[in-house]
Amino acid sequence: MATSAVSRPKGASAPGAEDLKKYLRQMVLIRRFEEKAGEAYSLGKIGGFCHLYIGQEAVAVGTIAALRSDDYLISAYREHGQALARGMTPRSVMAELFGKVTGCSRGKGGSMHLFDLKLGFMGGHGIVGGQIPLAAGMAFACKYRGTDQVVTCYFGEAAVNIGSFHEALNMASLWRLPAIFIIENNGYGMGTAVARASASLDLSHRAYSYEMANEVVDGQDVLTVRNAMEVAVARARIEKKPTLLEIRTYRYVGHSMSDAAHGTYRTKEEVEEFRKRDPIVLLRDRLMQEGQLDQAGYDALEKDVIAEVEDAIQFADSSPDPEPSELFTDVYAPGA
Amino acid sequence: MATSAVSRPKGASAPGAEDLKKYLRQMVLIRRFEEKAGEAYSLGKIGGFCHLYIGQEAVAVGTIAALRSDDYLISAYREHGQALARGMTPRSVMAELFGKVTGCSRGKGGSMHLFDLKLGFMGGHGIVGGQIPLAAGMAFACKYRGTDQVVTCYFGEAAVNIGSFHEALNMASLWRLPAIFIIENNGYGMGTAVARASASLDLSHRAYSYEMANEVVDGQDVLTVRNAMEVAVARARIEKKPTLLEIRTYRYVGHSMSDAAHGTYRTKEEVEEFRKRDPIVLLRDRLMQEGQLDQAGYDALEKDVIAEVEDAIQFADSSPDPEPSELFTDVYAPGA
Amino acid sequence: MAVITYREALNQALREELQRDQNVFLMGEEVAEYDGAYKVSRGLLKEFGPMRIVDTPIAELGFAGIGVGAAMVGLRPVIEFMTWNFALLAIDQVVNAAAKLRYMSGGQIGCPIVFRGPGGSALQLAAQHSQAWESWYAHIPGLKVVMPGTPADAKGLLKSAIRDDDPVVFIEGEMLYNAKGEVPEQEEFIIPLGKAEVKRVGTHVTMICHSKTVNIALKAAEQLAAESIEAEVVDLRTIRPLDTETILASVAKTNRAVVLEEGWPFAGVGAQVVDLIQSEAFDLLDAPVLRVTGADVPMPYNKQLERLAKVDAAKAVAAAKRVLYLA
Amino acid sequence: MAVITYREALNQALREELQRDQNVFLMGEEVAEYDGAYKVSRGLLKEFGPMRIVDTPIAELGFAGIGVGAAMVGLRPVIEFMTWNFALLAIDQVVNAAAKLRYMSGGQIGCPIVFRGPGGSALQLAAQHSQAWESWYAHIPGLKVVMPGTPADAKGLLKSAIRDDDPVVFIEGEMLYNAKGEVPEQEEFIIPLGKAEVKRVGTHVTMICHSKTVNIALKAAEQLAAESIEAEVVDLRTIRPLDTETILASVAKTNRAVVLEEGWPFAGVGAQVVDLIQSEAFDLLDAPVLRVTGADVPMPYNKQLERLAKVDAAKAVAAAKRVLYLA
Ligand SMILES: Cc1ncc(C[n+]2csc(CCOP(=O)(O)OP(=O)(O)O)c2C)c(N)n1
Ligand SMILES: Cc1ncc(C[n+]2csc(CCOP(=O)(O)OP(=O)(O)O)c2C)c(N)n1
Ligand SMILES: [Mg+2]
Ligand SMILES: [Mg+2]
Repeated sequence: MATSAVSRPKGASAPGAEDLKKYLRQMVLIRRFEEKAGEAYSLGKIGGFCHLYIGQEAVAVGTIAALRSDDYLISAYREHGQALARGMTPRSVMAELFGKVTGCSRGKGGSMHLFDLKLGFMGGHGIVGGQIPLAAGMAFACKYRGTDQVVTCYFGEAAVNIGSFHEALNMASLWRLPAIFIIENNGYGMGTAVARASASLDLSHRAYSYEMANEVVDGQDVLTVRNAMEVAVARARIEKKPTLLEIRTYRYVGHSMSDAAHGTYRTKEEVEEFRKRDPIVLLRDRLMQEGQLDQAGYDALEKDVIAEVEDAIQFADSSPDPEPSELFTDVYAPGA
Repeated sequence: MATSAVSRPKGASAPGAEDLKKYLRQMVLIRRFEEKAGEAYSLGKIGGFCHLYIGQEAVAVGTIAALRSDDYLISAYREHGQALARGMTPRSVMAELFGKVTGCSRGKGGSMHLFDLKLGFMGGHGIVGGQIPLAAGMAFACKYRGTDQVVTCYFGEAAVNIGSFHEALNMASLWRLPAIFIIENNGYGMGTAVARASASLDLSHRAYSYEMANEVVDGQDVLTVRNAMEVAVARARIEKKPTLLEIRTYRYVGHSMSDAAHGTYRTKEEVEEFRKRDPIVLLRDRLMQEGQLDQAGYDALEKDVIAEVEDAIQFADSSPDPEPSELFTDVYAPGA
Repeated sequence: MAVITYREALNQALREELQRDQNVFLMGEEVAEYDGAYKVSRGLLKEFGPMRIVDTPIAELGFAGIGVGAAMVGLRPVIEFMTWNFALLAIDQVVNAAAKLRYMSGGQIGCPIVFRGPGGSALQLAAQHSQAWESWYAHIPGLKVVMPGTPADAKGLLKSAIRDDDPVVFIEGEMLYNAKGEVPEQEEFIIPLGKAEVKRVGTHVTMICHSKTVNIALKAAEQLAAESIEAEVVDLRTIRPLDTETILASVAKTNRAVVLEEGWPFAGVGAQVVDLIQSEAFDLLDAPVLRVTGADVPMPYNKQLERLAKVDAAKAVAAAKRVLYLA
Repeated sequence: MAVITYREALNQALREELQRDQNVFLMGEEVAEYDGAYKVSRGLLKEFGPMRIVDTPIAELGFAGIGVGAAMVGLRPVIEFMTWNFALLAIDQVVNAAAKLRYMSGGQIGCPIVFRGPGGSALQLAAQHSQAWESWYAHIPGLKVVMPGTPADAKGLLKSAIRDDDPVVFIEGEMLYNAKGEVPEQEEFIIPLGKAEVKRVGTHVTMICHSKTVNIALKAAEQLAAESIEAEVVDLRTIRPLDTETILASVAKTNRAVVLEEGWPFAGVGAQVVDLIQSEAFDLLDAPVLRVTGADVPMPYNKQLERLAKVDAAKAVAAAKRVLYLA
């Protein structure tokens, strides 16, 4: 299997300036949303585990830009970014983080378990690797029904060492399931650098064990991500073949709210170094250089985003908890 | 990682005629033993699941010929051949199949759970893939203690699709554990041909995911097997690196006693075709051609083996069952 | 009524539900070309083709998860575990995905899936292949656990399980596959989940059982009847949700109970039944409730030891006599 | 006696056993360079080096099996699960290998291994991360199950577990890591497995508890004492083997019992304790034994709902009053 070169599939239109601005806004929204979520966590408004997406915005935005509205997505516990990029409102996501009944999962799921069936956003899963077979199963359903939907599955690079990755990718390739498996390689699984967990650093090459197409993608450039994803989506939708994408990115913040951004397993300098290729700055500068955006335009965009996030916080804060009786609902189907 | 060419490690001596005759005798012993075990099963002397090794003899004999007496071995449920090749007596193995207290596991393990700690034969395991992490763990112990023992782990080709294979091989390579992982590729996992279960037919190539040395070996020629194994053993013992060997062989009989040799998932012709490269015949003919053995010598060898197997049957049949009180022993350590 | 085997009853249930609903498919090791390791799916590949009767690699965690994923988007998978022993490898997907999706998603995502296959011990399969897992699955909110003991129950309950909108753990008895019994022939023969059945009426002692222990209880009841002791045999059929009403009604009549199960004693299904009876019917009990379980050991291979380890009618009779203070 | 935290007590136990026996090593995710996800292994990498304090990839099935393999040839691994929820992926190695090797090998192969990590729920970790697994492991012959509720028990029991020649499932309380208590300072402070402890003496009702529910029971006992009800608090400490003597001796005195546990009700540890008491002490009981358990639902994320789902002193007090027919 050769790694396919990134070339735009026939019929796919190159993103225009408006698209790019949309991506920029989405990335800024995720960034500001996550910053606010971090604050709310410190204030005790959000509890449990909370894993922020700061630094990885281009992965969610770039990949989702290549999807259709009837496609399915599934992710791990670090999924706020993908949820927002998919179009879930900041209100419904923030309210979920606050545990409110207005949240996307009625306050019963929390940060790690965001769901929105209408948008095909199939969760937020907390067991490392657990969502990979689920993704293959949804892709199986697409094939079974003969639709041309595709399934996108996100997981961290540390998940490539767990059995479910192996089992699911083998079956996905064997059965030609329309799935795109995305390794979000942010360099670390908690405090463990890739090289301390994976016998081979070429994570995308694991696809060869399953004769699956694969590619390494620069995850800080949203357009590169989108391009690579378009190829993978076309392969799934038209050729009915899965792809493994290793998208290289970086998380600026700690693993979760209880983990420091640096100090234990990585240096401040390393984080600073990666921040130089910030996905938002890269796209903003590009748009500015191309004359598609000026400082005022960017400021307006940011202001708008901040207002939207602020509104989400207000909404979440003022929403009610679920009724006590909800403790016992949704264990089984209604009427069961 | 390049696949290493088969070359004899420095210091290893080429097997002489006496060695070859020993291998021949071991293979014949396994063959006759298994035939008798099959008979005893039909007579109701053996119960449960019973998986015969007929056709695969050269794998056990060739690999074990390259090992030292203080090395460890571990296998799946199709392990009679390896147990005998390792030097467990036909008496202790047959008595175990008969469920007798004189059996290697005191009649409590049966066909799938042969153990002999003194010979480093660490079982017979019934959950597909389960023994692979155990092997890595024993290799970890060898490394931990700083010995130069190595661990050999046998499993069927169908086990390469299960998570424990993936997890164990990654760690074995990452930590440079002295283990040799042996895929006994006999073409089928129960009724499933390799191509219906594995997305890639190059099973040895799965090692690349872990940057592990690997090789495909003709499993019907005991010398080829021994040569490949010697390289792998040296790599483990001296270089402290694991190897994945895919040894291609064939099982002549059904998966277990309840499965027909052919008819459902393979044809009689296919079985006949594979029988043409019988490991025993190959070695016997070679020894005869080289003038190391004549028909009379072979007949004597066979007679001797048959007597030994007959003795094992008598021994097993006349041995007592474990005492009823043994039901409750060995659940915990004595005195616990 | 036709007399068919438990295996045929399961096969009929699968065939009828596959015919009735395009969303139903069967997936597992050797279910298609091999007709099933225990031949439960005989003929189904031929009738429904390889998209609906799907052979898998040996990858329990993976294909269980694939089933759950398919169920999340509305298919109705039937996932066969060759035996429930191997499902230990897949248990994370059963417990952490299937059983929790509806709750975690605030009711959005259902999981209409059936996991099925043989459980418990057969003959001389030794420690790793002779285990009864019902108490584990019944511990988990979000799952239903069904264990038929007769061909009719096997058919009617499997049809219900496939139509159910929640994940169902359906544990068959490997030693029951050849058991014969009458099964109603009408197409819509359905037995609702969550309903126990009184398999024999009696007045002196209640014997509570499920799956393989149903026949053992009936045999014990016969032996007891020879001594003029009338045992009532309550077959739970569904372990979760437990039919507390039927159990308590029987105990209210007999004032004594014995609980049988194939599995190990500690925190088994029987412990829960005992808890139920003593907490809800304490004042009605004339004797402690006794349990008859498998021995608290890994299963030995040796035939004699295995026999000692298993529940049998003699042990059930002895327990019944003890609660009647006759021994 | 020093006052230290439960976390420090575990750390001391690990350090001392690592010092005492070269065969002991610690393996798990983030145990070395990160000092443990919950900092239980703080400083151990520095003291013992990377061969004995081993960080693993995320591969529970694999590294649990590696631990078992190392134990088969005589090492004494301590395998840390970051939480017991993730151990579901490894449960095949715990149940089908560790628990059965000695039996299947006819006594040849021992498995002196400790599997440890936090179990149960913490705060708002939602359904997949808030589960109590003790009844599952205690169901399995071949395993021992230990659940300390105080720093002293944590230290003394972990040392015993590491020295034990059989596989031990050692479940810590995530919410207990910061709990402080007196711990004897002598080097050889050891608490034998299989011994419950009366944590408070009383005469009116026995409250049986373990791990996190110990503090809840003690708090409830205090509240009851204010109403002149003297509850005896029995901390099981080891779930398997169960200290039946201590339980029965207490019930013989009080004639009434309440059993607390964090987990789900169906076939929980409490069901087994109820079974024990009613079968062995039926005639001594003045009331049914009642259970106080976690709600029978996946754990919700919302804080208020979570609070409702959990066991607390008020629920324990109410149950005690019910068995005293005071409510
Ligand atoms: C099976 C399992 N083991 C351990 C954990 C605890 N854990 C949560 S996140 C994590 C690290 C995952 O790293 P990676 O896959 O790279 O994703 P990232 O957090 O970097 O997005 C670990 C060990 C878990 N949730 N599931
Ligand atoms: C985890 C697991 N799943 C299923 C089985 C049932 N089973 C026993 S052997 C076998 C086929 C294994 O084939 P392979 O690995 O090629 O070994 P072979 O029998 O050919 O030696 C299966 C599916 C099992 N023992 N364990
Ligand atoms: Mg990562
Ligand atoms: Mg095979």
